[in-house]
Amino acid sequence: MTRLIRRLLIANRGEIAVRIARTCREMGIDSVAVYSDADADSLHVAFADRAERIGRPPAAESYLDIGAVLAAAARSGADAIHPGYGFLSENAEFAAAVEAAGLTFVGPPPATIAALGDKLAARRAARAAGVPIVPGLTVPLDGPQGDLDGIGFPLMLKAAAGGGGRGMRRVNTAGELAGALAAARREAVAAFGVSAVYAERLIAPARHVEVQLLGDRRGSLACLGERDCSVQRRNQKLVEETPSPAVTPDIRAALFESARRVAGAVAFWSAATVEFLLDADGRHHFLEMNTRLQVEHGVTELVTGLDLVAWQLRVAMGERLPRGVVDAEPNGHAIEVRLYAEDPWNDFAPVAGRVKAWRMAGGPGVRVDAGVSADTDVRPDYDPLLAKLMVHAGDRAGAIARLRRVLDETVVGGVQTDAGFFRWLVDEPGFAAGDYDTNLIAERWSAPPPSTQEMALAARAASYLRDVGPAASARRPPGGASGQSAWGIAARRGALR
Amino acid sequence: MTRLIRRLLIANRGEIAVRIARTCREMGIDSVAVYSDADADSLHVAFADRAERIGRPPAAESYLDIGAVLAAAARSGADAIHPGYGFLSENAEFAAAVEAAGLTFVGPPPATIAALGDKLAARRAARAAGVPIVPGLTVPLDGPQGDLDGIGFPLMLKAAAGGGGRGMRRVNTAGELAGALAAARREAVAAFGVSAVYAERLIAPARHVEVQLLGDRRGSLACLGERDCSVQRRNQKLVEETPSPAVTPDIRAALFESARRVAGAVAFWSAATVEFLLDADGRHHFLEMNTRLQVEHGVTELVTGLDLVAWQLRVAMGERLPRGVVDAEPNGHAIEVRLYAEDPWNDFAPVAGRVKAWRMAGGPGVRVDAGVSADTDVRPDYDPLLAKLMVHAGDRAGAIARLRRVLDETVVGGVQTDAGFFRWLVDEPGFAAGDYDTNLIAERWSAPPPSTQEMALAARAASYLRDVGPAASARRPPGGASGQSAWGIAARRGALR
Amino acid sequence: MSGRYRARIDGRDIEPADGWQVRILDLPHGLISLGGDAGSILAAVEGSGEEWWVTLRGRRLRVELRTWRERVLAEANVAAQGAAGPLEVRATLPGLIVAVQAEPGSDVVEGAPLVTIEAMKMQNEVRAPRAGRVLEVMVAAGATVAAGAILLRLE
Amino acid sequence: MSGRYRARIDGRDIEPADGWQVRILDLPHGLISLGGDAGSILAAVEGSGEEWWVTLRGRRLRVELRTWRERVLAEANVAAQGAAGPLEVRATLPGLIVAVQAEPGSDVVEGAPLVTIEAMKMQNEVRAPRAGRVLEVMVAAGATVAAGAILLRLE
Repeated sequence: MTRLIRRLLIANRGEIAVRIARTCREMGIDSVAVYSDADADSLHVAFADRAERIGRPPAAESYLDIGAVLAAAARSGADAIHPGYGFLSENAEFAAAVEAAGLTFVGPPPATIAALGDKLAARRAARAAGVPIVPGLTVPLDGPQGDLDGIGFPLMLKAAAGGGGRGMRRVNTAGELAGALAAARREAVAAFGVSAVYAERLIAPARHVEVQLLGDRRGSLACLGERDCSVQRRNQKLVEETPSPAVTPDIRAALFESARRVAGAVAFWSAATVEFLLDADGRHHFLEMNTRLQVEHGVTELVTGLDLVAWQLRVAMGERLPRGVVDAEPNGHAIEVRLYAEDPWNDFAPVAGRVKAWRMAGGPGVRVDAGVSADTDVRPDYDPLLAKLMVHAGDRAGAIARLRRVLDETVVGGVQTDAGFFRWLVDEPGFAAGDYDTNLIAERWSAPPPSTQEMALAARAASYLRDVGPAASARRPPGGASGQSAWGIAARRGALR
Repeated sequence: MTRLIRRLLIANRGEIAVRIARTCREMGIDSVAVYSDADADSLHVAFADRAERIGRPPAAESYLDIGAVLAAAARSGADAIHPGYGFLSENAEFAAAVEAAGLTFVGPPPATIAALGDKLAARRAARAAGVPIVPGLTVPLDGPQGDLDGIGFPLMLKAAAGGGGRGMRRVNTAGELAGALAAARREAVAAFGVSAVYAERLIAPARHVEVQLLGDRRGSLACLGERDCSVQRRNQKLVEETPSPAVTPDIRAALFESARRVAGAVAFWSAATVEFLLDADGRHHFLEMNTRLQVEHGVTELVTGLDLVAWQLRVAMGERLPRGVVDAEPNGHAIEVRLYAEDPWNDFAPVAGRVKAWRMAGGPGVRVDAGVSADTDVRPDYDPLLAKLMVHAGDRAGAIARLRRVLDETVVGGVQTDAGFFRWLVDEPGFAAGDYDTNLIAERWSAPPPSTQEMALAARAASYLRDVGPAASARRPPGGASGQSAWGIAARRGALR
Repeated sequence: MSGRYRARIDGRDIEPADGWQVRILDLPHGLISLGGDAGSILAAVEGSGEEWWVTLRGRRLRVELRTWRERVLAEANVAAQGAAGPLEVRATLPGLIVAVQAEPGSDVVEGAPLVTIEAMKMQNEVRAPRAGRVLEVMVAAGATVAAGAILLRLE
Repeated sequence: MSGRYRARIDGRDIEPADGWQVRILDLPHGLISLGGDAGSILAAVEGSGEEWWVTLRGRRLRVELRTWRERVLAEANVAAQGAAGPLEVRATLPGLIVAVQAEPGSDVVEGAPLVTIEAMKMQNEVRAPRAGRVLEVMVAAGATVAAGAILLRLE
């Protein structure tokens, strides 16, 4: 079956929409961006070949509005839709509606998305396939008085429709259960529209390790290595690396076997990720399977040399995975840090504002996938992911050294980001040794105050610019060989010496 | 023998100085930049850990001033010097002076630089080692009446101390010889201080193919693949790729064998490149051996995953090349284009001016090594190389598609660059087929006029900004959650809709 | 020149690192580099007048810069206003109020949850910066608030 | 709005592509995107008043923009000056004069080398833009010239 994709609508925004548009341009496929009123001048709109407005800033009225997205696809003449991650990417109703409209959905079949989107059904399917799951419920929890099935405390409450850390709460004692359950349900309804919550044993210490899968429509399946995503805050990933420093060849073989079994329990093609917790004894426990591209897919691309979005598109068009993809061998070590507008010194709370200075790193072994640039507004309507900084080197020590260098080169002004946390992390002895788990931030990050030297430098910088700033803006640039500033405002360095 | 390098002076400027400083930061080595008065606020100065002024803008009074560079090394406490490429990188006197000062020179031994810097001596050495050389003289040409040894016309005049295309002239007929010889001598004196010129048979059509070597102080030698550098203007490279589309496994084996023989004829360690012309029959002819890092080393780094500067430093410290380096297998295909401030529509003449907009590409398979950024002045004192854009993909077609995408993302305002030529090149059928030689630009580049659509778009853009520009600059930004523009000049997009 | 200002960060008087050289890389966006004996560092600066923000090593610091004249004026202002009044608790980011835990007249301990705001798809609890009595609650669940909006007053 | 201007590029009147939407990505540096039915394209714009430069697909185009009033003024100027005078040959980039081939009073053909300038370490020959007699040579070997400096005059 061949379904040629000539024009692809990207039902997303930010860095992932830019990233997908890049692959479209390389493959000669027209890309169509969609945007809410908040994003009319966004980078992802500028990068796509064409753009369609889909509604007002709240996601429910634009990026989550199935009708608006399908109408945009029809208006633009798109023949396929890529959902990216988040938003409608794991919405089976959306995937089915795309196919019903005669378009190609770039992802697994709708029934598979539905089966795995219900986290409880996924747990039952994994257990039936002989894959170890995190001990706990496989049906929703009725209420604080419900059957906790001998799970014990502490335990984790999770949204049955969950993902991305939303609707998740750690419960330390029976006394906390009622309040936590109410909070988890409230967040689950807000995020997914479904209040069902279940309980799992809290495995700690644990590492969060996941396996990248890529499959075609004929049943070929590639296991493209694992990723370690244990550095988390609010149960959301901040750092991902491949290979995992905790995964031995034996553990890897067991992880791949479990991942294949879960995928084998459903009709599967396209890209997906099977997530596990790895306990202190090296045993893995199935968490969930995400039937979409992950935020962190880039580190797998760096070590395999594959373009996962290109392969998603080729598989969607009916192509088979060649031997070189199925047997791809990873090279070296890759690490990603997620550059969010958030404040590590204030509990990693998201912040809004306007990005001013925006300098990303370059040179050997660096990949930057950004969704913003200088003068971009970070609005509270959406996830505040600004960019993903990725490094690739021959080994883990080289990748960490490179990441430290990349962070030294990276400057974002205007909004606080988590870059300062990463700068601390690369010098944290446990991280350097590969010895960390999902509690790294809770246990080791103390939000240290600025050093005396840092404060002295900040004072120096501000004093200097207060002195030269107004003088600089009042002068016109001397003008080069030709071409003047349009606005006479690009005051120059030379004038300031 | 171990010579620890703790602080490295980088005797260069621009992108290569930035690139070397990056590796220093990754290796925990302090970097010291040097700068002329023209470069006091340059990117390479901002990137290094410390910086030393070495003189006035003319290179002879700064970057070529051996005494000034050595004095800067002494002041800064550097224990080693990396010369980059160009400037003093192949100056044996400089290398010897560095060693005499008790510092480590990051490069081959001074005697080797001297032996191979004399292009005629190098030709004699290669011939003696059984390597085919380009037919022609092995002693300097006396004058137009000198012995041309049956070379015939057309021929090439080359500076005996040459490199980088300077002092090189094509001579089509005997009548042109006297004028060309005078011009070549004038340029040779200006560039190298030596007027000696020799003659070689013009091999055409020919491809320029070179082999990257890396050696340690114990005699281990790695051949890290070849690069095809046939896209040239003024006998200077504009585009480099690896592997070469013209090199079969048999040709590659023969090239490597010749490269090893040339290197074996001298005492050699560090990084070097052996350059050959490949004629239409697939036979190679030795041109010269460059005893330094090449501009285009990055494409080799992309396919091998090695950091050549790091290995130069390790070898300089006495480390041996491990098996993984000596036997490194290249993966995929990489292409570099050199982004120069020059005008392809005016015979690729260099231009000066101030860079305004500066947007470099990101995403998968891209590496950018830049020496400038927005608001940088491109001055006539130095080589106008702004940045190197490199792509890496699984195969050559993928690399070309990626390069096209990267060029679409790359925007440089303020000065004309050769980006428009590259944008033409990626769609040139011969280049796409790998079918090109050193005459590509002369024979196929017609400097086409702008299309009607391009002119209509330019008119639209200028009209729009003339309308909104002044209004925008008169307004203050509305101000985000915190932080205001220091100068009230960053007029915002939102205000312009 | 910078000796003209007194710099305050986190409520502390800070002596500027005057030995460090400032290079401006991109003036409109406030990108600079600082170079000194202990290395070099890229940084971002925004601000004007007395209020500046400097981002160094990934951390954004608020820097108050005051000339002698500005200090005198500021101190006169404080003197005129007398002692501080009730504490206003404000929204640190714009969002939707999804729950209000604080009740007027009740006493809260430091760190007690007062209001839950949903922003960036996350639920964020605003907690009491110090113990006190809730004097007045300005918001209700379902309302949208702007950054800096007063949520409630603590005595 | 852009209908107010007449645009000229390369001496041709150009109709602006008004159906294309302009998005400003970085105003201080003139980075924009243009989006229309045939795709989207990133571009750089600098200029003011009547003279603009737009870089599209790697090529920098000079765009003259004139309002009706500016056109009338310009035409009046040309009329007042009468026919064009001798042609001034200028340095297109700053550099060192290393050789002067042109001699005052001699006739040169189009494309004849007039002056050799060394810049960016390259020797660049300035050639005659059209045939004519050399009226005056303003430079000598060894001199340094700025971009735009008049090198000589052709009759």
